[in-house]
Amino acid sequence: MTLSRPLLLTLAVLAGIAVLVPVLNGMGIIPNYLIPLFGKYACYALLAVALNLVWGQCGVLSLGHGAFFALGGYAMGMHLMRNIGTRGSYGNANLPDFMVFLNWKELPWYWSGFDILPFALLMALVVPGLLAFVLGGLAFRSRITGVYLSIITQAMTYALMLAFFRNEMGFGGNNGLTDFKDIAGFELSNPGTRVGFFILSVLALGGGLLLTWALGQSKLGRVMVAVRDAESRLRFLGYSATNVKLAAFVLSAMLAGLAGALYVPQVGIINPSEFSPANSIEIAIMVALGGRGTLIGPVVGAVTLAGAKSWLTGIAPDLWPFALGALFILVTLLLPKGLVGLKLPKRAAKPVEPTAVEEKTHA
Amino acid sequence: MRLLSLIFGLLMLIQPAFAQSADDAYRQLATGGFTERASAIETLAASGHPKVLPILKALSDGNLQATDAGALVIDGKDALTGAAVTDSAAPIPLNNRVRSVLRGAMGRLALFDSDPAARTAAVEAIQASPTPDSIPLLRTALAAETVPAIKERIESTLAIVELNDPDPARRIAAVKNLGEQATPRAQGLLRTRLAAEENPQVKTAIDTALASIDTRLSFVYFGLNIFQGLSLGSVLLLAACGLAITFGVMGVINMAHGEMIMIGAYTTYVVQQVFRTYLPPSFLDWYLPVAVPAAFLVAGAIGIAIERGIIRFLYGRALETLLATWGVSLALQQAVRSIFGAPNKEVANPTWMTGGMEIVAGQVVTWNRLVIILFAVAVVAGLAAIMRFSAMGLQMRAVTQNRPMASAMGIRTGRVDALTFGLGSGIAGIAGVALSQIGNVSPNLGQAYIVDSFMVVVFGGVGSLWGTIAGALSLGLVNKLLEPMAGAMLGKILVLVIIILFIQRRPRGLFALKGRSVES
Amino acid sequence: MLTAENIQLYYGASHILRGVSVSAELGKISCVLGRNGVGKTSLMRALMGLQGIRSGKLEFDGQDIAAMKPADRARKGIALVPQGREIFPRLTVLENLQTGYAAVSRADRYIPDEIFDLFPVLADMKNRRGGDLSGGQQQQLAIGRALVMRPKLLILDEPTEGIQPSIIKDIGRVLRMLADRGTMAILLVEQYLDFARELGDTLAIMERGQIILSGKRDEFSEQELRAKLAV
Amino acid sequence: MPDAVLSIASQVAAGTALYLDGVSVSFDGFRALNNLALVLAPGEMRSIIGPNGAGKTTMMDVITGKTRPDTGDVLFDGTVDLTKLDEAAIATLGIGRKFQKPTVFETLSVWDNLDLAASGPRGLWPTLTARRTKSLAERIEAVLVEVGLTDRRHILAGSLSHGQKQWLEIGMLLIQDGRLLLLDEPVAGMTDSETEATAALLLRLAGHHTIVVVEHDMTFVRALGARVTVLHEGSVLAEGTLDAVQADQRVVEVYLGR
Amino acid sequence: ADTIKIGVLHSLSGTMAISESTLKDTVLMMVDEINKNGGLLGKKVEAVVVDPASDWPLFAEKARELLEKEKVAAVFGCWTSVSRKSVLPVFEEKNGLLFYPVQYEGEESSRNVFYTGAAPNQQAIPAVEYLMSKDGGDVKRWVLAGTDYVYPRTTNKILESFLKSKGVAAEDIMINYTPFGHSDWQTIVSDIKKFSSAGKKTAVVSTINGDANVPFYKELSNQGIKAEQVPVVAFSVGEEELAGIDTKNLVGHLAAWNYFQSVKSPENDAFIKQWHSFIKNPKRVTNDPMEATVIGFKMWAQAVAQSGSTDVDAVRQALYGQKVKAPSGFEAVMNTNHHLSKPVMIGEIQANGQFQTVWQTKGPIKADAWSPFIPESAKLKADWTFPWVCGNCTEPRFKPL
Ligand SMILES: Nc1ncnc2c1ncn2[C@@H]1O[C@H](COP(=O)(O)OP(=O)(O)OP(=O)(O)O)[C@@H](O)[C@H]1O
Ligand SMILES: Nc1ncnc2c1ncn2[C@@H]1O[C@H](COP(=O)(O)OP(=O)(O)OP(=O)(O)O)[C@@H](O)[C@H]1O
Ligand SMILES: NC(N)=O
Ligand SMILES: [Mg+2]
Ligand SMILES: [Mg+2]
Repeated sequence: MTLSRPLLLTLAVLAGIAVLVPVLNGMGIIPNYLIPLFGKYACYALLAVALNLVWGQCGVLSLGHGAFFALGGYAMGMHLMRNIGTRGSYGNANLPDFMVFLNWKELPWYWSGFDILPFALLMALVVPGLLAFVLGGLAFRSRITGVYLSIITQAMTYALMLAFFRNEMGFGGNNGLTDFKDIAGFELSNPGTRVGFFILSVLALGGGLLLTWALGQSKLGRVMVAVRDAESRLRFLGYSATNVKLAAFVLSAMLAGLAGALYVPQVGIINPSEFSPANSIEIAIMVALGGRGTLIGPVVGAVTLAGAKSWLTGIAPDLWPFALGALFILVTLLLPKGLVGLKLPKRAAKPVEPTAVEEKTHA
Repeated sequence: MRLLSLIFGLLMLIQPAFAQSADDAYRQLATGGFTERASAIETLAASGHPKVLPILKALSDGNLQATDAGALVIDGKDALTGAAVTDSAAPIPLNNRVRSVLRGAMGRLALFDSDPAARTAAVEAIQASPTPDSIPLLRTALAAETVPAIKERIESTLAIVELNDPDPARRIAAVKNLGEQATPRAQGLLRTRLAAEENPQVKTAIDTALASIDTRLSFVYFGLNIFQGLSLGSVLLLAACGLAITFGVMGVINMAHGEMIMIGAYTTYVVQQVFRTYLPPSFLDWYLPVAVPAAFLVAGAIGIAIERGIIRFLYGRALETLLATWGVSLALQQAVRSIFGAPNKEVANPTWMTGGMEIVAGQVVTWNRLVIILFAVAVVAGLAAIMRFSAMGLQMRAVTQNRPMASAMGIRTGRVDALTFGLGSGIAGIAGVALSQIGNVSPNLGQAYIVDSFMVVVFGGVGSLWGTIAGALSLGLVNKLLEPMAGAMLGKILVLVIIILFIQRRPRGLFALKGRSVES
Repeated sequence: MLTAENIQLYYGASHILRGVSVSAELGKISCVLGRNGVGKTSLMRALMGLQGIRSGKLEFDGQDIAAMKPADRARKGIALVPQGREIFPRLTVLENLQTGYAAVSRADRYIPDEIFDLFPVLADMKNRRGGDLSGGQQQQLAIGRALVMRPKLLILDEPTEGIQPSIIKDIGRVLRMLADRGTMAILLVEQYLDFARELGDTLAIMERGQIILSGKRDEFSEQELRAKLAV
Repeated sequence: MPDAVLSIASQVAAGTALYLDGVSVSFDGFRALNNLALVLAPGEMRSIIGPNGAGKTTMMDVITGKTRPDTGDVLFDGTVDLTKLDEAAIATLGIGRKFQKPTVFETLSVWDNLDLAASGPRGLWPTLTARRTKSLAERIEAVLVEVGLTDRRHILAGSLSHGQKQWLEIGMLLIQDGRLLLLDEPVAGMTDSETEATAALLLRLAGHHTIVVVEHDMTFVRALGARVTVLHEGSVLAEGTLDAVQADQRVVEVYLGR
Repeated sequence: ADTIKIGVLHSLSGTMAISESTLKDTVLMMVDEINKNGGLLGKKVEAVVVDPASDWPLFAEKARELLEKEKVAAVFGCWTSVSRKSVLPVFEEKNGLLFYPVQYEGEESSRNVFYTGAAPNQQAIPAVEYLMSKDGGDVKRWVLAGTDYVYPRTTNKILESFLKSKGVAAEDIMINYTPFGHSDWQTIVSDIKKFSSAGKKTAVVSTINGDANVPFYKELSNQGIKAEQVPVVAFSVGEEELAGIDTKNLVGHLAAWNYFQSVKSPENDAFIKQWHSFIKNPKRVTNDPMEATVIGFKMWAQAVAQSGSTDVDAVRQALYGQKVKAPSGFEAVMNTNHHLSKPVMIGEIQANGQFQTVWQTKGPIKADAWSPFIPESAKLKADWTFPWVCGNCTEPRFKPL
């Protein structure tokens, strides 16, 4: 298969960003504070790409993708927490501060291994993947579709949020995990480490895009579209819609976990609010804003939304919800294909589906 | 006769507290700290002085003032002499301790009031914290009492005190009495007594009494639990009802649903303020019946505006409505924040919705929740009638099932869409009226209900009003039955897990349609 | 009753109807024939107002209806039995029929007995959901639903599709009877030539968005028609 | 179903392509199929007719796993119990179906619709790594010609006309190359000449495939010349040649009309 | 620059806007005042307001923006502990200055944060001691009810160990946690009723936070829990919260703070007047976090003036020992553990939505950054003066020679 022009362009732009931003930063043109911010956007973008894989391609609207992201983040957070060692407030080498002051005597079993970075990274992929496998396996086998699926994913993330709130769970309760110091010997507050994470995030984003693109090009990609269109019809052709959806869901959850793992060191905290249903809805908003089912739409949407929030909450702290609200409304009304519809006039690469289909699968 | 026994009773009370003279007590009341004030009240109450009751009453109502010089003042007149007072006087502050002493003292004075209601209140006041001192007084009152209900109350109060009587026979009688009361209080008192009791006969009596209390209380608690579950269910139902229309029937993923509820609550607030500002206080209790239609109209009108301005361009693009209505929701929240400010607004229960009805044993069914349950029933019945029996209802369903075909049948789809969305929004507004009666009125109000609302509608089965009802009530009940066992936090997690598992069994909700019609 | 002249219709860039003209008269059955994909359904939907046209004249009952919404056309007396049945799946059979009330005056808001006479199965299955019916039953319901509207112009897009032979015969008889009353114009799209020839007072054949042949039934021989319809 | 019962059934069914016996289905108390029996020999073509609502489509639903029968045996190849399998598994056995209401993947092109339907492995991995081979392309082209959609191959299936969708679905059935083909009203909405073409097409397929056709078009049924089964109220009313069946007064009464 | 920039980091949207937006206005009021009086060091003070939108990661992002892009001299902000935790690394990395005005769980003393709200020993412990006293009702049985997060968890842990040290039996303590925004209090209120009817005087210590309070008090009032029988003392309910509740039936329930609007003092009269004229609404109330904000702001301004610069290190040094005559009528002092000495007051709710002080400490109490009731924490000391220079160590960082 040959790489398509838009994809090549996107990858080239990403590579350019990965190189140019650090260079400009070195020259003092891009101030330091923007680096982790851009890194954060890249993580959101990867998360949106992950959601688009199941929602855009397979028509499975997960309203719980924030959970996979957060789990990846917690896996990384646990590693960072273990790395603090005796540098915590209470100077306990074995226990994170929050456990010390809640009188915990020893580290719970599920914390073991997280002092090893590769293990933590593996868990950042495996745990979300496993959760997606179990939940998706159950749900797709029971032929739960449309809003019913959306709601159980929402219930999942909501339940996880409440669970992680509980101090008894051993994940730091409402405050979550924070006060990180270093990773693999690099200080997190060091600008160099920041740049490194930024580049990693952009590379991961590029990888995610390449992966979804390759999937979309394969016959499996077309099967996914068929699942989105008329899942039941597809079964009569002998394809297991269950397996197709499950594969996409698990893959997507792992990508989301990766995004979370990259996000946490750059943001410096992970806590249960990442599991909140509203956060997951916002991911869907990013995808829809940029253009669902398109390759780079989710990236555009994520960066636009996160960027607009960063910018507007600074310059118009009292009015930004109006501006953002208006943006959402105008995009829906004027750009049915999302923001990317703006850039590709007429020569629509992928045609829109006829209206009836969407109502059937989702209403 | 009555007066005689009154004096007799009071005299018995006076004995221990004669150390201070009434004058000292008045001064202490005026200038002392809380501790002095409490003992001054006891002394005064015991003195039997005729001026005491009005003074204590004024104190309890916050009308008693004191000058720096120590004079007591009521309405600008000296409380003792009746002379006009010119010195500046400040209200005498109370704290909980003084308040409860005051209540007890006034209760004792009112035990012999001619008004049975006053006597009931008096016994209750004593019952709240009975002391051995009150035994003689209660005995006297019991002898003089003619109303059986009050008699019973006095006896049960006596039992509380006599539970620790040195005489075992008295104790057993007290235990019997308490055993019949079946209140958690009796339960607690008996348990405490049991721990200290040595007499085996009394012990068995306590055991029997406790056993009977336990069984009876468990029924009471279960019943109360069911009520609480129904109440939570009715709240969920009200919150979800509008969404059952805008999302369930129309298929709009209406993220601004919560804001319609909020707008209903703010409308209630405004109506209340209008009543407070422009109408005499006696009308204030009736602001709520006005708020209901007002909230329906305001939220409905905003809903129609949203439908005509945005939603109508999105039919057939169900998922896009998610994005647009999320935008609407952001803007509406901020608009309310700009107009009314971010902090909570106070919406008071009307008097007829304040407090509750004590069923048994201090367990209360609150009026506001009871009213809300009934209100939910009324709203749902009305809605069901509209959807089922009116031409409008049929047209709504036809339009949402096949818009082009409906228009080919002569149905003005635009009008129907606008009215349907308006109806859903209006009902959400009505829900806001109800929610303002139990929760806070703030710009975030809607956000608190949006997730639950979607959950209820989907869990019940999208498009089925019965499903929404069953979904709301069952989630409410399950939640409230789990909560006492698991706690609020774990209870809620469990409910979510149950939802996830239940949908596996019924992938299209509780009241799923079956058959071919679903696929078409 | 209805005259459509020089209708031009596009789906995006593709030109589907290229200057089509048809008409329907009270008391007459006008029949349109044509192979798959020539634009018959598009034309019918355009007449009903469900599909916008680029240009052309549309007159009904002496009034220009080109700019009217479908609902208003329905209220003026046009009813459509669409291809693909388009039943309201979650309304009961009875409710499906009642949707026709929107287009008629209050006095006419009842279901004429003759509908149940023609399609007894609709009476039997009154309370079943429309979407649960078998294909042929749905087709019968779609015809019944249009008749509830007491239309002045009845448009039927392949109404016999999926219906059992005996009922097709009944439908033919009823259409004839309705036309003969002289209060209704009927526009019928058919693939089933025998049926069309038996019923149609006038016949028109479409080919790639154009009418290539039209006239009174007796003007054409069966062979001629078959030849035009064959590939 | 107990294994013992099944084994008896499979003895009787030995050597058949499709074997239905005692099949009943009810929906909320309404019996759509009532003790239905139907046996097809390998390579046989069978026409099924019957009044609207007789249960023809429901029967196909039962065979393809869409509807589970309340009771009865449904065996493929004399051995495979279809009631135990889901739709996808049944399809991979080589049972293909054309629906009464044309159902195609509307957001995929005509070509992709055929590509997905084309016989081949259905697992995740083979699907992911599948290549567009020349032979496959040729097969698709051939089918496109057969169903007359050559010039529409890149159009989205959703914008086909009703009849064109019918053809596309027939095309998908052809390229799926199943052993048992079920066609629910394949010529509805076709012109008389297309009907003839379809009949000819099916006749060419017969022999290599076992075929069940449901139709109301008697001309078409006659053109197929196959044995005819008449369903009524969920069970078999009559069976035989078309002429024999048409002469049956009960069939005339409930179905053909006078 | 010709202005001194300060950052205001309070949520103006989202769930926390209910409480935090008032603090933004308070800071603006102080800025307004200082500018009317000629500014600081001859420059105008300019407030840079941003909206972290009740979104914790956004708090960190905005903090970074304020420090790095806007180069503010100090930041006034945060309410919830998690928001403070999320900005903390940023302030420490960039050596910024954060004034945190809300009562919290303690167990923290950052070089870059000044805590002007109460620590547990300035609020929770005195409140419980009061309830145990004769005046407070001689309470023997305790319900510790809180929202499930760190502040209530920690506070309750401290209280539990305090109560046990006072001889309260475990069965006389009931602990209950609810989710944020919990709105259905039927079960819990009736559980409280059951728990309280066992014969011993019972009180509820509420660390219920934010949105959940209104429905809690409404349920309390309707189920008829009277303050004389079962008083509820709250640490997160102030005048602003009461303004959203009908208090007719709540008279006598309590709150513990370091300030009440009802305090009679010239400073308070001036403060209230200033607030009403600034916010242009004579009905708006004042509350403790506002007072803490005011104290923080005044101390910062004094320290800047004293050190003659806005340099963070200089200002920090100048802050130690800084005194402000607070609206509470007392002199608040900034200690070297970055916490204040403030008076503790206990007030009863009145029908008009105000508190009436029923008890208060004789003088200011010094805040403990580390609670003596948590074993690991009891060892720690916060002292940012030489030789300690440390927020959490057991011995001085630098040993005297
Ligand atoms: N929504 C659409 N978008 C694009 N093209 C369309 C659309 N609907 C139909 N077409 C095309 O327009 C042409 C005419 O379609 P139409 O449905 O009017 O045909 P028809 O004559 O009714 O055919 P049939 O006999 O198969 O029902 C067809 O070639 C079809 O591919
Ligand atoms: N879910 C359901 N609920 C109720 N009745 C149903 C349901 N599904 C099918 N039916 C009924 O079952 C009967 C058989 O339907 P089926 O579609 O099999 O008929 P058919 O023989 O294919 O008819 P046609 O020739 O009209 O296509 C019909 O009467 C139909 O109304
Ligand atoms: N620190 C608090 N009250 O959250
Ligand atoms: Mg057609
Ligand atoms: Mg059928």
